[in-house]
Amino acid sequence: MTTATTVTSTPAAGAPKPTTMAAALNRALRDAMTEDPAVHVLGEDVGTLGGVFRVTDGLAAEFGDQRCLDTPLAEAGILGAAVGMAMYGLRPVVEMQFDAFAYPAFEQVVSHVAKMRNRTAGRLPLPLTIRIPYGGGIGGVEHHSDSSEIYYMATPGLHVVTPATVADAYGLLRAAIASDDPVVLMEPKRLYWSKADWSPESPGTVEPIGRAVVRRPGRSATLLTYGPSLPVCLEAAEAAVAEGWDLEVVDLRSLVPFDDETVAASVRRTGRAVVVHEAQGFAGPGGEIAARVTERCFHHLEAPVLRVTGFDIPFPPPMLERHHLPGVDRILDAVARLQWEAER
Amino acid sequence: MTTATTVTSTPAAGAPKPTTMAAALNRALRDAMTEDPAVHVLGEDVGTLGGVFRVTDGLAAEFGDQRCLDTPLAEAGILGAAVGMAMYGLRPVVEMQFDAFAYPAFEQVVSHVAKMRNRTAGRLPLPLTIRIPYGGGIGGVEHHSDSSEIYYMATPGLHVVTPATVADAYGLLRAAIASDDPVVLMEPKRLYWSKADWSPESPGTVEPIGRAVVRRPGRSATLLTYGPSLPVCLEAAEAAVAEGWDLEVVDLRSLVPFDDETVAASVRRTGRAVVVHEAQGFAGPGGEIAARVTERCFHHLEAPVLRVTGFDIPFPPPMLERHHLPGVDRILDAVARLQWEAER
Amino acid sequence: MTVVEHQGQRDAPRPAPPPHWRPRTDPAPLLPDAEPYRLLGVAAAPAKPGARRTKAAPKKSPAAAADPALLRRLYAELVRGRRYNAQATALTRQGRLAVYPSTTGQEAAEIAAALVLQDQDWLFPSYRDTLAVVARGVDPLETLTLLRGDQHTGYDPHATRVAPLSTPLATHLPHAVGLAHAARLRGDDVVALAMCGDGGTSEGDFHEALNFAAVWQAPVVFLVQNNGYAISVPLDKQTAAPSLAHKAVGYGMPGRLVDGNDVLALHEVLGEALQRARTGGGPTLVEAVTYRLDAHTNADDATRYREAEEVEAWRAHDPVRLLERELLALGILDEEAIDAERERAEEFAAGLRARLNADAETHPEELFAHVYATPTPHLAEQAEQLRAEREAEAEGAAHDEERESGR
Amino acid sequence: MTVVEHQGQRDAPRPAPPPHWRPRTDPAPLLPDAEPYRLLGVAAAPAKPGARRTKAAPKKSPAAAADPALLRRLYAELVRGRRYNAQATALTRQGRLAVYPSTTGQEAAEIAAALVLQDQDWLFPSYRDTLAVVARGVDPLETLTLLRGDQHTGYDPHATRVAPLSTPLATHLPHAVGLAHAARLRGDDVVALAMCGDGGTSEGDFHEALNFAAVWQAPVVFLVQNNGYAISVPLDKQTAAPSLAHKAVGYGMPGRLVDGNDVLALHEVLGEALQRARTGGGPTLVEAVTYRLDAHTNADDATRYREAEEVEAWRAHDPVRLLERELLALGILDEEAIDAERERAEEFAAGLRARLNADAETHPEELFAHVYATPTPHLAEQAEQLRAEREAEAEGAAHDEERESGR
Ligand SMILES: Cc1ncc(C[n+]2csc(CCOP(=O)(O)OP(=O)(O)O)c2C)c(N)n1
Ligand SMILES: Cc1ncc(C[n+]2csc(CCOP(=O)(O)OP(=O)(O)O)c2C)c(N)n1
Ligand SMILES: [Mg+2]
Ligand SMILES: [Mg+2]
Repeated sequence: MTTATTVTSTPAAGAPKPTTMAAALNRALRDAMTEDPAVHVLGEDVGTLGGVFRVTDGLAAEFGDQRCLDTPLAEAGILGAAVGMAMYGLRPVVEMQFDAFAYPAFEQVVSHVAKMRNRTAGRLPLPLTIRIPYGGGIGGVEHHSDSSEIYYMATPGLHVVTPATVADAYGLLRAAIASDDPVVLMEPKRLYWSKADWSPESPGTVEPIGRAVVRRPGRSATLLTYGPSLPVCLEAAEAAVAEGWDLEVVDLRSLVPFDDETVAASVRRTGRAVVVHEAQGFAGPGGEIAARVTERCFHHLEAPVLRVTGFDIPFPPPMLERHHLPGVDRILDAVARLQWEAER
Repeated sequence: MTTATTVTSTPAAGAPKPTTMAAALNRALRDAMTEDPAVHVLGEDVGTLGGVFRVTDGLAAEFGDQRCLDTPLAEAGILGAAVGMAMYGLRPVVEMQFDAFAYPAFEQVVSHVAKMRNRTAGRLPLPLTIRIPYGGGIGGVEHHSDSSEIYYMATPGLHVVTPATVADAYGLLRAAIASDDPVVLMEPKRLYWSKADWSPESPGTVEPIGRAVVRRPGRSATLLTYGPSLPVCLEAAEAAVAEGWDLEVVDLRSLVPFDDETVAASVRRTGRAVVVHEAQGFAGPGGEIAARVTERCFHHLEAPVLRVTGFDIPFPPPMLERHHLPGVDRILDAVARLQWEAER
Repeated sequence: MTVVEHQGQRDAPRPAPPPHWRPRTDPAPLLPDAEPYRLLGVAAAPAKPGARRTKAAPKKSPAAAADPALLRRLYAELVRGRRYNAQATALTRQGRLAVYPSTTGQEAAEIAAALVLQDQDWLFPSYRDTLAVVARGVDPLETLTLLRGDQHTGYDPHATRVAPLSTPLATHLPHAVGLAHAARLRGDDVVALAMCGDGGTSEGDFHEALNFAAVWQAPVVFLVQNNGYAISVPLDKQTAAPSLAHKAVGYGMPGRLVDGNDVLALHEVLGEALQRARTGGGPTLVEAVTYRLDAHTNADDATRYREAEEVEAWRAHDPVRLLERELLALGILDEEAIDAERERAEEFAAGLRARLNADAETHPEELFAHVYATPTPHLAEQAEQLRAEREAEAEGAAHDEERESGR
Repeated sequence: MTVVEHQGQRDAPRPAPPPHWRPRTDPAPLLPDAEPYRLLGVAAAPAKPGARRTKAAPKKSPAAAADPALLRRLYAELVRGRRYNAQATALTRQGRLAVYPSTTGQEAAEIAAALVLQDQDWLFPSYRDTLAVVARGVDPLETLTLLRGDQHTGYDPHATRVAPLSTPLATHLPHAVGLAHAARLRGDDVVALAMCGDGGTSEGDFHEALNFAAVWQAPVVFLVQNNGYAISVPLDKQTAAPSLAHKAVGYGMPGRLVDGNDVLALHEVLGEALQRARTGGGPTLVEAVTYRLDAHTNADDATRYREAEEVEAWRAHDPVRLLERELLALGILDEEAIDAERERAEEFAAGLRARLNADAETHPEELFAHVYATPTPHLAEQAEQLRAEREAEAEGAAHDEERESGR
């Protein structure tokens, strides 16, 4: 098996080239599989087809159909089998085809994947990565656009990370595969085809799990966000300039562990914060984030931490999703409610 | 079939008698089944055995083994069948044997139960009750003590309620069965054998879903809690008197919908709040509760809303659970951290 | 540790089995035929290559014994179904449907399923089965809202006795069991027909549904369309079973293996199964061996995982042509009648096209209306927020327009 | 809508099936025996009541052909297993175990499972299978931590090749498949033996595990102990299948139906299945028909759901007595040897009792140690909080004591 694969969008090592997030993820899998024969990819349609989002494109051709394995159509079976493979020392990378189609595997996630190390006092760690394409913005029919990250965040024993940039997609997936703990990688579907100049040698390409990053420094208030909402927040921050606000934008990247340090430092600096995500607001990630920011920065806060999120409804049909998803205007409305009067 | 059943612990109508929560739940099922032939109970061991906690004791004898049906051992199948029964106009009440054993049905909960009304623009409502014994404190082996309420709270389309008293157990279960929406009733296992003087005619026995209640008025700070943690909070409030704190204790009862009014009124009055629950802290119910209280009461708060919760770990083995579960001391420690210096 | 050699006790005299043990049912009648059951082209078809030609083969087709009105109806629906598939796929290219999973090549199963049901029966379709829903008589526009993107379920499940199209695979099968069970408890003459694909049979919910159905003897029929692929995954990566119909034995229900392109055989087998269910005989699993001639959906590229020759082989076994040839031979159809059906199908397609070419109406304000029976206070606030936002947006747009025209 | 009458085409000459269709495997060899396979008591046992006595019945027991050392070993383990069950149950009454799910009456399957494995093979037990784990050689104290309540899994899964006892039913079966598959990929001679109950076969994960195993031809053997009940639910509310072993056909693997109280038959059948798996022949489903003589656990009241006569009938088919009688008849055992085994079992029980009567050591500070490879900063804070709390508690206690003694 030679390396002449069909992955044309992946750049060869070397100079940065325009690269999609899907291609960077593909490259991360390829590099990890090359470096470590224990890395196995499995899931529905990941082999011959290369995945419905083509993230596993070419891997079966390059590494054989056992290293990149098309499974029967059964999510609990896939994840359960991956648990067994990890018990035997492999490093399985499971692809769930869409957010909502990971639910049949929920028992495996909560009662086995998250707990195995703990149940065995550290003797049976599970170096296992679960890749879950998530979120809206691609006009998917029902059950294809859920933001399900909270279910995983609320389950001790899992790491939960989500890239918002091409470089982080590569870096977080490499870090996930390298981790000796199970990692849930939430992949923002609507950023799969977003592009950046990147090569695997680009600086900052592999970050440790657990660090947030300031994407745009600012002084007026902090937008705390991740994944699919990062570009929206950056756009909002640009728009806010005209209104006289200099917004800082923090990309959380790692939801578990949570980078309290970076986040609290930012909010202490700005005194105001808005959490932005696509998931529903009630009992969504923003509740935890707002609560912990408030616990840590109470005396620095000029206003309560606000949340701009999806509504507390099932994800709407494609033609209506734009009303549901947090957009620039909704973010700026929230910023406007950060009690600026107090300031003046 | 006569009413001479084996349910000896359930009082006859009339004068309040010492009654366990399990007996009140049993009585609620019996009354609902008597009043409405559409009410069907199904689950594992609910028939002949009367449920592992005896909540369905005597129902099969009284109403026949179709109205109280022992199913095959498959949670997704049980809940999925109940969905179909509800589609046809029945009012199924499903028993999940333990918290963690509801996870195999998670796909049915999230993608079908919670969404069916919405998916069909109101044409296919699901009047369905899911009873889930939850929480620790009974010395259960692993997978028998999870506090899984956050998974349901984070799923729009479900109501989530949890009783802490004998009267509420009856009232909330009756209200759940009467509801035209799916209701998840989280039953605190360790309160099943708690007793109170009660009869089905006791005042306040049937409350509408969605109302919190002040269980103990106080002026110094508010403890926001529910289910298994209510008795602990009441005990803490008594102990706090000696330290000079007059704590108000609010029993949330309904996690979805959330009673912002009662909660915010209390916290505005006291200016300080601690959320107490067994579930893990990170991304647990307390995050949402703290965040929304802060949003609504920011200028009344003397201190950030604090949380006393289970640790962010898988539920420990029986001999260690006391270290994990929020106890009186841990609650008082949190109260002590509510920045009383500001006061004096 | 020593392993004892096989003692050959299969042939030894049997002692009494353990107390209370007994086989629950006789497995023999549950086993499916060794080859897919067929009625169309049976007399005419050449024997299997290599096999000796049976001299005794009767010359009369079994179709000759069927009701000609039924045969004509089946044909008309097949022709219309084929046209419907083509039209819907075309509409995806024009952006009028977000996505379309076609049943071109699978029309026989879709049509047989729809036509075999009585009015009071319920259909539980998967996302691929819009044709069955339309053939059942549901307005195609209401059927297609899911794929158009304006609503989730566009029809009224109670009015049509059609459950919502299920996107999560096989997880709707337990619903069919529960509904059928409830109907039987109520004493109603209702059978549920639940559809899924070969891939769907691997899901845990498939297993749980079939087991519940068999234990409860619920009046439900499971129709698995084995179209050879689950997206890109071929059947041999999905199962090692002799056939999918063989799974029935493990639940204690009859399994039937049918040529899924033979609409008459399917109609008969499903009819028998429904009749058995209706009369208290419990559930049946029917495997229809068929083929998806189009890609998984318009968004899929099937050339990545299958060869053109395979597709061509199946084209030669086309369900519409199969019936057409038979009916021509039997003199039930002639060229004129065929043209007339095609004409009617064209009209149907034109109507569909016209209606889908009009912009869909959407109702953002209804996003909050059907989450609960009554919106929670919390949702009422959010509805108000969206209303205000949309008003501001509209004002902003009007303002911009004014400015534009003012310039 | 008309339903076509059955055309009787099952007997008509078969046309070519649809393109590319072929049965995946021949179902016939997959089907289990019609009655549970037995070796013990076969020659001696009286014929089924009502059945004619076969004259030709050979007088020599199949057990006579087995390795006497194996037979003695099996017997010793059965006796010890029975004593273990009694001792563990007694310890729940003294509060030394939180709960104990007994395998009294099921010792044959537990022992056969443990003894048939090679050292490098893996065992995947359910929560009921502590006896199999102990018989495999794992320290009983380490095996029982889950039920004692001091730790979850007390043994080292890698050192013992025993997966954690699985409380969530059947959800550990896919793990066995994955591990077996991984071992085969690595070229290792490792088979996984996964155990569950009759109730567990209803779970979706059972289905998914068996299907994956068959498609991957993974070296795994599934042993279902059909003990007649899932807590209170009898088998006929669990399945309508001819036997649980019949489920194998639907996955394309062999199914074997065995008398679960016949330790020799089980050892042979499991041995064959393991051997097949080891040599690339793929998975097998084995149903052991047995009975749980005790309640579900010490906390259960079995009189609520079953009659004493049923229990008594099974007592007469006791797995220990069954082998004992056979070995006495064959002269492999005598009363003295039996007494010696019982003595050894008593010693074992005494040791267990003594060790469990000592208070368990617990390590609250380790609650945070194994959530992740390295505790997150967040968990480190919580560990510190607990440490401080416990220190304060200890100080408080010391203080109280001082005051007490000061008075
Ligand atoms: C639970 C679940 N997992 C995964 C998917 C994604 N998915 C959609 S269709 C499909 C293949 C279905 O194959 P099959 O059941 O054979 O039906 P067909 O598409 O051939 O009609 C997959 C994997 C899904 N819809 N639901
Ligand atoms: C997923 C899951 N659902 C429910 C339970 C609760 N439960 C524990 S044992 C049991 C019965 C198991 O019956 P069976 O599989 O026949 O095994 P046996 O107890 O007879 O060995 C049940 C329902 C569980 N442990 N896991
Ligand atoms: Mg298919
Ligand atoms: Mg059992």
